[in-house]
Amino acid sequence: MSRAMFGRAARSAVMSQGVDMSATLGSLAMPSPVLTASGCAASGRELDQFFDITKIGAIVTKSVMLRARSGRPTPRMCETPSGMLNSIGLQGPGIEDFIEEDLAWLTSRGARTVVSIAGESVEEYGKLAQKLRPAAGVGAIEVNISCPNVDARNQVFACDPELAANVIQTVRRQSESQTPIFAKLSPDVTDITEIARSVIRAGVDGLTVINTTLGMVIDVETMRPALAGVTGGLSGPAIRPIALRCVWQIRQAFPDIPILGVGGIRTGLDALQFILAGANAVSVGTMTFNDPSAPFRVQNELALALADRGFESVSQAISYGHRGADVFELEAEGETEPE
Amino acid sequence: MSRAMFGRAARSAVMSQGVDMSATLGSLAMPSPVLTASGCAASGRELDQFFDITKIGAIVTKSVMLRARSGRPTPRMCETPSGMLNSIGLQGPGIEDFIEEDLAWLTSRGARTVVSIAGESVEEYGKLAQKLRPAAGVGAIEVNISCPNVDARNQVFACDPELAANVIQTVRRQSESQTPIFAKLSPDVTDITEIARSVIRAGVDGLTVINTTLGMVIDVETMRPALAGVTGGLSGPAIRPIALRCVWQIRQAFPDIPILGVGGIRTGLDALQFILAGANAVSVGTMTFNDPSAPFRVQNELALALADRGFESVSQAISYGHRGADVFELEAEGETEPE
Amino acid sequence: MPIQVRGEVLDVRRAGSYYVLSITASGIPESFRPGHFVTIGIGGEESGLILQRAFAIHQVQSRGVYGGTLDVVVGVHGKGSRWLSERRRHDTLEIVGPLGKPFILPKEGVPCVLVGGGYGSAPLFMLAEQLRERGCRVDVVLGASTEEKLYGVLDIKRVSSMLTITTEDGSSGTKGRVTDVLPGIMERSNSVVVYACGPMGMLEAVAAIASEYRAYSQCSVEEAMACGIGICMTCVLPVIGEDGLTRMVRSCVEGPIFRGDLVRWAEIGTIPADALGAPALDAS
Amino acid sequence: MPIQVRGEVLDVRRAGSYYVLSITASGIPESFRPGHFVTIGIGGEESGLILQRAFAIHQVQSRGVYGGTLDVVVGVHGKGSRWLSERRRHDTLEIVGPLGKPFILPKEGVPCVLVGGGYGSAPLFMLAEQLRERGCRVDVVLGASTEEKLYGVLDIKRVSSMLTITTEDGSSGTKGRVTDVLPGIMERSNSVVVYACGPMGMLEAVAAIASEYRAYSQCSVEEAMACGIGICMTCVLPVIGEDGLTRMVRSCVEGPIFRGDLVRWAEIGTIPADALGAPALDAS
Ligand SMILES: Cc1cc2nc3c(=O)[nH]c(=O)nc-3n(C[C@H](O)[C@H](O)[C@H](O)COP(=O)(O)OP(=O)(O)OC[C@H]3O[C@@H](n4cnc5c(N)ncnc54)[C@H](O)[C@@H]3O)c2cc1C
Ligand SMILES: Cc1cc2nc3c(=O)[nH]c(=O)nc-3n(C[C@H](O)[C@H](O)[C@H](O)COP(=O)(O)OP(=O)(O)OC[C@H]3O[C@@H](n4cnc5c(N)ncnc54)[C@H](O)[C@@H]3O)c2cc1C
Ligand SMILES: Cc1cc2nc3c(=O)[nH]c(=O)nc-3n(C[C@H](O)[C@H](O)[C@H](O)COP(=O)(O)O)c2cc1C
Ligand SMILES: Cc1cc2nc3c(=O)[nH]c(=O)nc-3n(C[C@H](O)[C@H](O)[C@H](O)COP(=O)(O)O)c2cc1C
Ligand code: FES
Ligand code: FES
Repeated sequence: MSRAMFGRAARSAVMSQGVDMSATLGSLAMPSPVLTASGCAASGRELDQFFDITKIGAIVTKSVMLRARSGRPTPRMCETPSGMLNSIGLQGPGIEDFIEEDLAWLTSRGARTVVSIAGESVEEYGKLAQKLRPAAGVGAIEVNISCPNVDARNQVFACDPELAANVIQTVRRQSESQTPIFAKLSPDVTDITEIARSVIRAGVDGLTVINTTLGMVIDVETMRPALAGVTGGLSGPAIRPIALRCVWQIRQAFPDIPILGVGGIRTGLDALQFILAGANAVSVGTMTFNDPSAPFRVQNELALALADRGFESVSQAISYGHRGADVFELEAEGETEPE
Repeated sequence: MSRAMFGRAARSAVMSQGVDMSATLGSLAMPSPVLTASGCAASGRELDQFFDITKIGAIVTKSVMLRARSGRPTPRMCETPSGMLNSIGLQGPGIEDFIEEDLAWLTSRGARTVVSIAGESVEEYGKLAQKLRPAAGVGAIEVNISCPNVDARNQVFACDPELAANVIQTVRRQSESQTPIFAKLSPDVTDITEIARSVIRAGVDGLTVINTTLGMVIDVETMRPALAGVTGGLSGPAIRPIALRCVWQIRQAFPDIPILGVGGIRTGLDALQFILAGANAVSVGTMTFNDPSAPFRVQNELALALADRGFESVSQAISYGHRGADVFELEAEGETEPE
Repeated sequence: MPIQVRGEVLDVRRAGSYYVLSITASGIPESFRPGHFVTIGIGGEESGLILQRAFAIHQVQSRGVYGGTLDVVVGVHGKGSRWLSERRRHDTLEIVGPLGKPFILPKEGVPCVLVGGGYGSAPLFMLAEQLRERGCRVDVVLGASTEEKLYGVLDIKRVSSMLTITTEDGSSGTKGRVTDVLPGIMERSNSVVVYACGPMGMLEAVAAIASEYRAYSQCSVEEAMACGIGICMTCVLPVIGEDGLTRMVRSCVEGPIFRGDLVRWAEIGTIPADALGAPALDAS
Repeated sequence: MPIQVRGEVLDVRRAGSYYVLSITASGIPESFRPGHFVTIGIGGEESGLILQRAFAIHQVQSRGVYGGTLDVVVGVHGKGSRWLSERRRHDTLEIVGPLGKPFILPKEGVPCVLVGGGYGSAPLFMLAEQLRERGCRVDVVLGASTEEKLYGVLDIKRVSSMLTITTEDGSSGTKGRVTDVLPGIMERSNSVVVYACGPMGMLEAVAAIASEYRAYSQCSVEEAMACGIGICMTCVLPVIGEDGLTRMVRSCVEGPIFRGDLVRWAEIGTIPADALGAPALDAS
């Protein structure tokens, strides 16, 4: 595991609690490894009321499609033990309005932006990338491939290694070569490393791990599915062990691929778990609904947790949970410090 | 959906709160649709201190292997938000000791028993079934196929439709034809209905849905995986929406296959959700650790919940959540009672 | 602008079937206007209930020994509201507010009717006060299924020009629904604005009556909200915009108060086919 | 036989860095013997913490105004113990107990040493009383990192023949560990039984010293437990059986008290290669 991997990218160290918090996702350099999660921060404007959005790593915007979408009927959400289900159905403006309004605002505000895109066909993803190409302020593109492919009997792109690779190739081809492209993976597959391998071969710069996992609740009063969409995406602390396992497995299989860890992060110690498991940065999603300043709070708590453990920088901690058992033996005798 | 499917099997109605609680899993008739879950009740002896184990549906015993197993090193468990991880590693006696001691005790105690078996090769599953064939008191066999196959590069049987089918065929061949055989499915697959289809074709009598889902926690003090086994099985209320979705999907695809629903059931209303989604019976697992009389309490709460909703029997409620929208319209006008 | 504060419970008192919580919430009363709501976190850091719950701000006090305080009226419905009803003096609560767009007040002293269903009366008290201050006539109608579920009858009497009560079981006031008495009141009072808060069905009916009498209506809706601040898109309903186009709008930031004649009440829970971005009819 | 009861908190008091909870638990005191433990549910029905926590029973009273009551000593460690420390009079708790196998008491009045590390002293009080009743000499050693973390020094003095205190920082008693003073006490007292409760490292060292002095040792271990009643297999450790064979035994039902010379201390956290059912060395 090359822990010093991104050591040089972060030119000007951003210190917090004496810890260099700078982080990178491919060529996107950020002052912090804590980002928002797609669909859990809209386009940053609302959260800017609660904390300075330019101070966190980046805003990952709600997945945008080619044209404006009304989304699914309500009820669109349902609370579950330590989690929630959602079936928003990607409501939002089309890519053009998004670029003109949301992206422009984020850029003028000075925030770093990861633009999440979603399509219903490989072609649509390509068009989205094309539209983004001339736009200012695209720090990275996160390709949400957890969408059903209307051309292929509604199979979800993220569940098929070939479909997923096709999407990534197309987006890669239509984008500036210096724009980092991340593929957002679904945990709802037999082997997530197989999908990872496929999109890495297709030229992705990094992986966002994970999207929601498919769940369902039945309303015991109406005795029907609680969501109008029947099933929905499960998110929140409930799925944190699943997300962490996915990050760990992918890091084991691919020592060098940049990973943006997502799933149930509530505290700085949760974020630390993801970084130890191999994430280069993390997104805080659902818990922002509980605490609008969660991304900012998590960032501060993470800095403190790293300082407490003797880390001088975030990058020292990345993948540290994978270190060999020998290091452990030495440590048990109190002779090694976290490098 | 044939809701009257098992109407006749339950000859002598077992009433609670005025509701006929009798249930069946294939040819196994039970006084209640609430069972324990494999690995969450040992072999029933300990729970018999807290409630009369002959009064619930059945005891599903801890998966037993051919020979005695010591299991994995500790720590074997870790609490997670609304759930827990375990990596017990199937510690237990071998099948012979199990039959002589545990099964014999359960039979003499008058409890119905579902024997869970686990093997490391197709051959081992066959041998386990052979050993069980002459034994008294085998109400049903639950085949835990969420084990790595040592012959096939440790691939998990439950994640491969062909391997899973091979196991089931072998167990079917080695068992009395009247012994119901259930395959216990893992949610960690791209399409659970594909695995279901494969084992149904292989002659299974029913499906247990679901086993744990793979998760992980990193101990932020040692900065290593919290479990000695690195990853573990996630269970408890956290995964209930996933389990319920799996039951729903399988019931949509297979209107008639008996389903034993498992995953995060804590209350009678949780059990009701599974039954409405299509489960013929349910297992209470992890929450028994929180409340040793949970299976019995859930059973009573379920009876009350069914009575409150005007159901006269459990079987009337099975799959009721799938009923057509037309019924719903009528109901909204207050003209239909649950059939 | 909304803020986040950790409040302290000063008092929990029963009122009929409701619980009224008084909470310190320094900073929120200062920017409060009638119709605003707050969200409150449930169960603490280790709670399995991860979503905040929304409550209309009932009363605020920006000074006094405790600094800013606010009251909410809680009807026990499910897990979150039950937990809130069990709070005691000195417990702390995480609060975000004030949220949403408030009621729009008339510039002049025109006659108004305020309609509250159940705990829906909660936001109407300070509204009534402010309307009276502007010289408006304020007729109030409170309705509920039964007497126990009426909130604040005695207190609202003081700020209302006339108070009418309805209960479905006749245990208090006129037997029936608010909409049974509303037309009569509209006629007598010549009201030009109707303010309403309560269940969706009631709002729809009130909006229809207001339109009939050519009154302007302001309805405070209650959609399930995951965030309350505009970032999740769970709380949408179909509302007609100034351009005549229907959009699925977020009730937490563009509401919870909407003009009754612009909400497509009958189509709540659906995506009207002519809504912006609605799936083309031939698409899946 | 263990039972399940809903207890009521009668009192929570601080003692050094610990919290002592007195709880009604009708039925448990009646079958209690020293060394038994209880499990307590955390956070109520909507809690995200779904596992009960184990606590040694410190004191019991089977009569009195409240019927059966018991005391536990809680060291705040993580989420569950913190929640418990925040309970107040009249709060209810779900309790299961008495659990585990108790300490084995000598039939005659022989000299014994009781060793407690930190809150590990909790189960030793009633043990000391019962040993004294049988005419045993009871020497007690309590140790902790610092004075604050000693529990019950004054109270245990009353029931012990001699009390020795150690703290690692020297803030109270002898500076050092219990195992520094234990050999001297063994020599002076000629003890034939050593009872110990505390961290695993301490137990291992105490067991070794006991063996050295040919004394019988009874160690109360603390393994992470999911169920506490024998159904989950999470709490195992390698223990040598009467037949000389090592098995991974459940500390909740076959313990928590084990003979110190039969526990394979150094191999806790592993599966010894010669344990029953251990994976063959060539298997994966
Ligand atoms: C703007 C607004 C103002 C409100 N004002 C009040 C008030 O003043 N007094 C009061 O008692 N209640 C009020 N409510 C409703 C209050 O939020 C619900 O009573 C409460 O959410 C029910 O939650 P529960 O935890 O008890 O039920 P649960 O069933 O546990 O709730 C589960 C989830 O569903 C949502 N939910 C359930 N019922 C409703 C509902 N009727 N409306 C919206 N979301 C729901 C919850 O927010 C939660 O996320 C208001 C709701 C909104 C949107
Ligand atoms: C037989 C027995 C008797 C005990 N007696 C006492 C006592 O008298 N006083 C006291 O303060 N504590 C006692 N403990 C330990 C007590 O159960 C732990 O302090 C408590 O579980 C820590 O939990 P937490 O929720 O604060 O920590 P968390 O970190 O939230 O615990 C998470 C999980 O890990 C388990 N766990 C964490 N630490 C320990 C530990 N040290 N031992 C066992 N399980 C652990 C918890 O049970 C829980 O399931 C005893 C444990 C056992 C097994
Ligand atoms: C309400 C909601 C909307 C979401 N919308 C999107 C989306 O548009 N695109 C996307 O890639 N992920 C979306 N997600 C998934 C999150 O970005 C994240 O991957 C997931 O929720 C797990 O993280 P969390 O547990 O921190 O929320 C959404 C999640 C929620 C809860
Ligand atoms: C400690 C533990 C041990 C388990 N052992 C087994 C097992 O031996 N065989 C099996 O098929 N499932 C086993 N399971 C899985 C459960 O039977 C059940 O499928 C799963 O935990 C989901 O249900 P729950 O959330 O109610 O626990 C085990 C689960 C736990 C928590
Ligand atoms: S509640 Fe989240 S957008 Fe309205
Ligand atoms: S704690 Fe479950 S078997 Fe011991």
